[in-house]
Amino acid sequence: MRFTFTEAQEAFRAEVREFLRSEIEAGTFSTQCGDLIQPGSREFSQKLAERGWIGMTWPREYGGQGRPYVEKAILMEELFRVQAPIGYHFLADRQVGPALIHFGSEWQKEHFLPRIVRADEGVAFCLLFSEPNAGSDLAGVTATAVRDGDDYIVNGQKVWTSAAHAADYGWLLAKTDLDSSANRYESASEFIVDMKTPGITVRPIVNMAGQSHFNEVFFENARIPAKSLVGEENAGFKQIMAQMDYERAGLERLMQNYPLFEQLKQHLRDTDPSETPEAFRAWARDQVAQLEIEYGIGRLLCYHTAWTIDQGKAPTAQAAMCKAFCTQYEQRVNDMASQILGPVCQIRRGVAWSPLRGDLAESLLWGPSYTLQGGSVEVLKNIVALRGLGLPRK
Amino acid sequence: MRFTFTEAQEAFRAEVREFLRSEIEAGTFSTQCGDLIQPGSREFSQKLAERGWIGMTWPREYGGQGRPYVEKAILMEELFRVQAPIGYHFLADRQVGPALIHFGSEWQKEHFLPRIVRADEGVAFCLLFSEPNAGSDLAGVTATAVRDGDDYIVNGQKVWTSAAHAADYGWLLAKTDLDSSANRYESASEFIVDMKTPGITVRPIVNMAGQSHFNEVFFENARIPAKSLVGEENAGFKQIMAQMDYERAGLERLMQNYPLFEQLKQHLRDTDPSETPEAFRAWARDQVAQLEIEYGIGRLLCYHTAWTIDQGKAPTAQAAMCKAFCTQYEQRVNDMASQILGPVCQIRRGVAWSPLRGDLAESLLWGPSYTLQGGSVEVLKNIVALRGLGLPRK
Amino acid sequence: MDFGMDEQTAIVRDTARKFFREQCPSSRMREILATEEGYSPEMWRQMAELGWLGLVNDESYGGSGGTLFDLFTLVEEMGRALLPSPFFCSSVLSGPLIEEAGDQDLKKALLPQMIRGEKILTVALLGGEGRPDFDDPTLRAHPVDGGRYELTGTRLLVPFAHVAGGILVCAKIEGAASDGPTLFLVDPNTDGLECVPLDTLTKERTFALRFNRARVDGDRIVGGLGQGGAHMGHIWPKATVLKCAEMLGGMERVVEMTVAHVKERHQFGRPLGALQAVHHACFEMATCLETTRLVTTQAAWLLSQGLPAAKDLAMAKAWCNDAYKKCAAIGHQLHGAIGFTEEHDMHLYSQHAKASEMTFGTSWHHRSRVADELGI
Amino acid sequence: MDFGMDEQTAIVRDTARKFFREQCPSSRMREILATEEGYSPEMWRQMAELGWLGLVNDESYGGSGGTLFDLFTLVEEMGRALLPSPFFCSSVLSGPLIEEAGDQDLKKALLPQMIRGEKILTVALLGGEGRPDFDDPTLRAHPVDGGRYELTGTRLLVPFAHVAGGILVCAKIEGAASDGPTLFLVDPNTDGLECVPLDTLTKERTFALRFNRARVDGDRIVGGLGQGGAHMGHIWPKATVLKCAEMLGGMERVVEMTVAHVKERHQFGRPLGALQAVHHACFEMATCLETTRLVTTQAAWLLSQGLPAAKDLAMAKAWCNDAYKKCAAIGHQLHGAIGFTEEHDMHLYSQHAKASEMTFGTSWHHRSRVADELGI
Repeated sequence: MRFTFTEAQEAFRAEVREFLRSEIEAGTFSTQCGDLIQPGSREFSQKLAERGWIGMTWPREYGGQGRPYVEKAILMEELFRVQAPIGYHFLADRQVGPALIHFGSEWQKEHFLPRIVRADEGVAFCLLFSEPNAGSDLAGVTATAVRDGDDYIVNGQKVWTSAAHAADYGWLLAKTDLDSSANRYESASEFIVDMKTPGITVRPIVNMAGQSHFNEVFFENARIPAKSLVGEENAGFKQIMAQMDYERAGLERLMQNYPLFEQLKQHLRDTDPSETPEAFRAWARDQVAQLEIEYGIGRLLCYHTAWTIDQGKAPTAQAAMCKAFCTQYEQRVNDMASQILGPVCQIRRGVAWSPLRGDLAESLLWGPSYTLQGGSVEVLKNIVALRGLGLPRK
Repeated sequence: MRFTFTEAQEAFRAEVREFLRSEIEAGTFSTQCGDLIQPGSREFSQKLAERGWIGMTWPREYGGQGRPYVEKAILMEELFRVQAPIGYHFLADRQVGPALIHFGSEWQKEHFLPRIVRADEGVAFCLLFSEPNAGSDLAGVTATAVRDGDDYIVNGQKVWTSAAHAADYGWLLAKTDLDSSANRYESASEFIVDMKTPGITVRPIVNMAGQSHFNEVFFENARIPAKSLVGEENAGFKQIMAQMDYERAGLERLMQNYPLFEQLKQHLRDTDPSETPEAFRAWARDQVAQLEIEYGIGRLLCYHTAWTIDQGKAPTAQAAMCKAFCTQYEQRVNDMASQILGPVCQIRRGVAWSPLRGDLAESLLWGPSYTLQGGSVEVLKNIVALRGLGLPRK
Repeated sequence: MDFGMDEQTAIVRDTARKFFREQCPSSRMREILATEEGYSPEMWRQMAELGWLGLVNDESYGGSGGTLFDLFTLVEEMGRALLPSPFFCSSVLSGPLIEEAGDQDLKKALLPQMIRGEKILTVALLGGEGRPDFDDPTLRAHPVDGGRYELTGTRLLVPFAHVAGGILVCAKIEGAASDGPTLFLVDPNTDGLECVPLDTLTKERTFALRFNRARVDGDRIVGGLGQGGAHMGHIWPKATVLKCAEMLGGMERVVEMTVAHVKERHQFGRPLGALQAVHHACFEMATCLETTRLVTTQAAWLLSQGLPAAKDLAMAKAWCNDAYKKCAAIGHQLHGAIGFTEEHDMHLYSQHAKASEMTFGTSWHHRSRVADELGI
Repeated sequence: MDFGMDEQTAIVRDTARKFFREQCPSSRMREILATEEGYSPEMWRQMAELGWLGLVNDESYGGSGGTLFDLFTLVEEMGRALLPSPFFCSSVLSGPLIEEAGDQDLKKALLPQMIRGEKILTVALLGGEGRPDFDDPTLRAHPVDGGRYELTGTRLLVPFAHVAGGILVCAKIEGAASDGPTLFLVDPNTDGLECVPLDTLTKERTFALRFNRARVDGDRIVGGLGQGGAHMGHIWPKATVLKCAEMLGGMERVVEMTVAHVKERHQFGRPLGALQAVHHACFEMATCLETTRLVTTQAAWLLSQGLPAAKDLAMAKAWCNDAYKKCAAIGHQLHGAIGFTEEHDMHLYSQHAKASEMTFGTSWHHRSRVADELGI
């Protein structure tokens, strides 16, 4: 047992931190609260690639480093701490690569993994899971992929697709067994789709923060080669479920607001005691201390999940619990910051009066999405109850 | 619209308050946090009866006063404020009388109501609803009452029966349609049972507060006359559900802890500021203010429900919401009091060091039951969702 | 105790609800929000004709002589529709403030114009730190020749300053005998006054005002010298409860929308609203709404009757802040990603909840008032 | 980072769990609680034989030389079993306190006896207001002839004083050169010392001590004059984390019991545990348990390694307080009325949760420490 990092781990953290410090000094990126899944910068991703920081946990045979998840967590913690612009490779690194390693064909592995690891041009991914009528219920997808000779013909609509407009490939879940009596958990498959395929249309959705972070993607007789199928036909749902356990507990669930929380603490340190009623100050202190406790615990949950994966165990309930816990903490941060900062919390970036660099207003606009992305809190709770505690389903 | 009491209502409140003041001065009872459903004192109940304060809302033909529920709420608020010992007539006044007025036979009304209103000897009631395997699920009762000539023969077991050992009569729910295919909501009936009937055994259950507030009641071929049936055979479940709406929102759901909360506020007023860190004081102030807000809102919910009944409307969802809200508030009171008072909160009555007259420790011992009695919070939430908001059941 | 709505109030409510349903459905509200003005002059005229702009002003100025409770009901409907308009700053704050503090000449000159919808007024309440700044204001008035003053300082989050015909603001007169702040009516086009538009959570038009020796005539003082704080103090509780009304209306709509959504939306093969977790979440919303309705109505009624209401008002705003926010959070959770899109109204309400929470006192502030009232 | 349990710790845990399962099932625990002594002398002897009473004491005094982390694991199992015993006051508090503060003679005289189970020791921490009272204690020591002292004052909630062979207590010596409090070892049978039994939420034997010029010999001073507060301060963090261990054990049992209950109990025609509301309540419990395990283990490990742990410890106790209480509340809610009966164990745990929350700092206290560490 050991609740501190090893010397090697500390050295690695220092290396990452030093790299980021020099990038920030060079003005490569701003440390404002950002959006990790936005297109990002391929040049920045390449710098990480050069250091072996993409696909870090993947097997060496596919260009990975075969390093433990705990070390990847250290890397990610440092990246999120300064809100580094990792959008170009983020989804491929977190989701696509591990899924291919588990379920992909040799061709797929060889074709995609080394390019992702190098942050080559043309390997930005988006996820084509959600549909207008199937949000949390992935087994209810209605988009179809019908085998036709050496191809599949794809039809249907996907929504809430992050950064689809900038993506080269989409990771698609579509129904392949159209027999209406088919088991709904055994009738869909996973595909990698070239987003330039004719018949695919991407339309941005403007969100409440006024940004087109999400997209709708329409498929009209889009023809994709059969080798796009990932894993087994009709096993898509099971493959995704198995894979999600490994993606859920990333530190991004805890740290989307990180600079905001740091600034909030600094704000309290900087506040002139004579200008704030002591009772208010006492209250704010108490609330922020509670957030600090929750943050610390969320961090333990993240590292614990990473460590569990390193032990070769599936972290199903753990990862679900971790994400539910962390995202709820994140929503509390901006709420509490607004209660402490007062009316100015509403002022967005761009003027001198926006507090905490305007990060607060952005976070308030984004807040509601934290507990929805990647499995709603309700779904996560069910996973813990059913799979973690073994409660009966009926 | 009017959010203050009328002069007549204020005068009535003053009359009740004056009566209670003189009783307390005379040493009739202590104002310590008590247990409203414990046997109580018939002499005290008689004093209320003399003033027309039992069966206040009942029709005059049965000895009632035909007064509005809002006035009854005023009476009850004053009684609970000083924790008056009303256990002798409380259940009969709250539950038995109204049910008889709605569903009872003429004989039952004439036989019971005037005696309850007078607080005669021999009309203490207990409720025989819950069973070992049917807590919240009243439609699942298994005790049986089988017609045999002019009698019913009762068999089975009841639990969580308050004050059964001191009760003259029991209000029983038992299955009368034993056909296993019968609709579970249409197979039980309500009865009034003389607790001295041969075949009835009462056994006390000691609770976590170390008191035998609850009992188990066993029926072994207890023979009761057919005229004991209340309302229609097999309509017991529906009758109880209809009736409960009128009982749920009593101020006892808000005020079981009332003297505790008053003492807590007084404790803060009395605390020497120089002896408590200002930050702690600020925190305690903030917490107690929140409780005060919740108390005030709970009170509005209670009076609003009473007023709704006076308008001739069934307060189904309102009453369920009221009880759920109030009982949750009550649990927070003792928790917060303990956090403010610190370790001494554990010390029970009888020594100089027990804080707030020892009411705090008693409340901590009783606390878990608040949200269970008379419909668990979960059941109440379902009622609001299904019957108040019209959400689908399936 | 009588929780029933009076007939007169019911008429106000029904008229207003019908008006906003027809004139300001969500699509129209979004159009208005996207205009340069940020309100609909056409609708503003209609509201003037309905007598709403001077609902509580005296009839001698063209007002409707309505009660505070009538206004509460009207504003509740505006909240429900999320009406983009200067109603709050002009008719809720400025009109009553001028009627209370102004001299006869000023009232005669200004109120009829305001009430007929010809002149919009606004109030600049918050200082450069974003806190209410009228008791001992950071805004300074330096007396200069000719009985004039030069104002210097900052005001934040001033609504509709770009279309206002006058801005009410408290400033401290340097070297004045009286210590208290004085209320000025400032012309937005005064030299030395800069209006900086602010981009905020809601898209309501709001501005930062930079006063840099902005010149005001002495006859633009409203009420007595040093009386500004007292006048503001009189208006404040009423404005607070009317903000609660707006929030209550918003909550109503959030609950309606969300309950309708979970009844309709199917997932995992059955309506979302059949899940017990959804039942319980909807219970929370319904409880928030019902309790907020009771506690805010109580405060409004007491104030409307001129009865003491300090504690009840503090209870109302504290509770309202938390309850609206909670409803909005549950509403988002139950709507899923769809509620997070621009096209959906859900997020407009959740941002309204946050912005309103910040206005006229956060929950901590009001709990602190409750504690004061308890003497703890 | 390595969250795996060391082999040695696993042995402690397995041995202890087996021992308490066999020797202290719930029925036995209740019997012990009902005895006059409030603990089982027989079991106490067995625990001594297992080397537990001096688990972290030095081997030279007969101790086992174990680590703080071993003790953490053992105490966790005691919490799980709700073992009624003077282990906490004697082996967790007094033993280490004497080993830290006492001189060689005292240690040689006392520790082996304590470790062999022949002498129980206790510590009187709380003053007459029920607050920790050792920095500037209200208990006064008046020097009298013969190098003796007379103690006057009150101590509350002192566990197992009725069977203790010695009571450790801080008092302020009147007129002493040093300002700090001094640690005394008081004989419970001293004249002028009255032990009043207290009836509390848990049925653990606990007492109020009234010192009325209770006489103590000068050689019963433990450690230096004026050093009592410092010694206590050294023991305090360790005792706090061990209280967390006890709470963690209790939570484990609550979650186990409750999850088993909802799987088994049928209502409305299906297992209670199939209701979504029950799923979500169980999720909350599981999260409380898992997070508490992580955060308390972290604090214990850091302290065990002698690493800085002030913030981590404060986090652990604050979180532990709230999480255990929440688990107990959910446990009660899911057990229904049955959990409220004397026969059922549920309420023993919920009262343990409340009593432990009060011991070694409430959540507010520890959040305040976290804030200190943050410099806010």
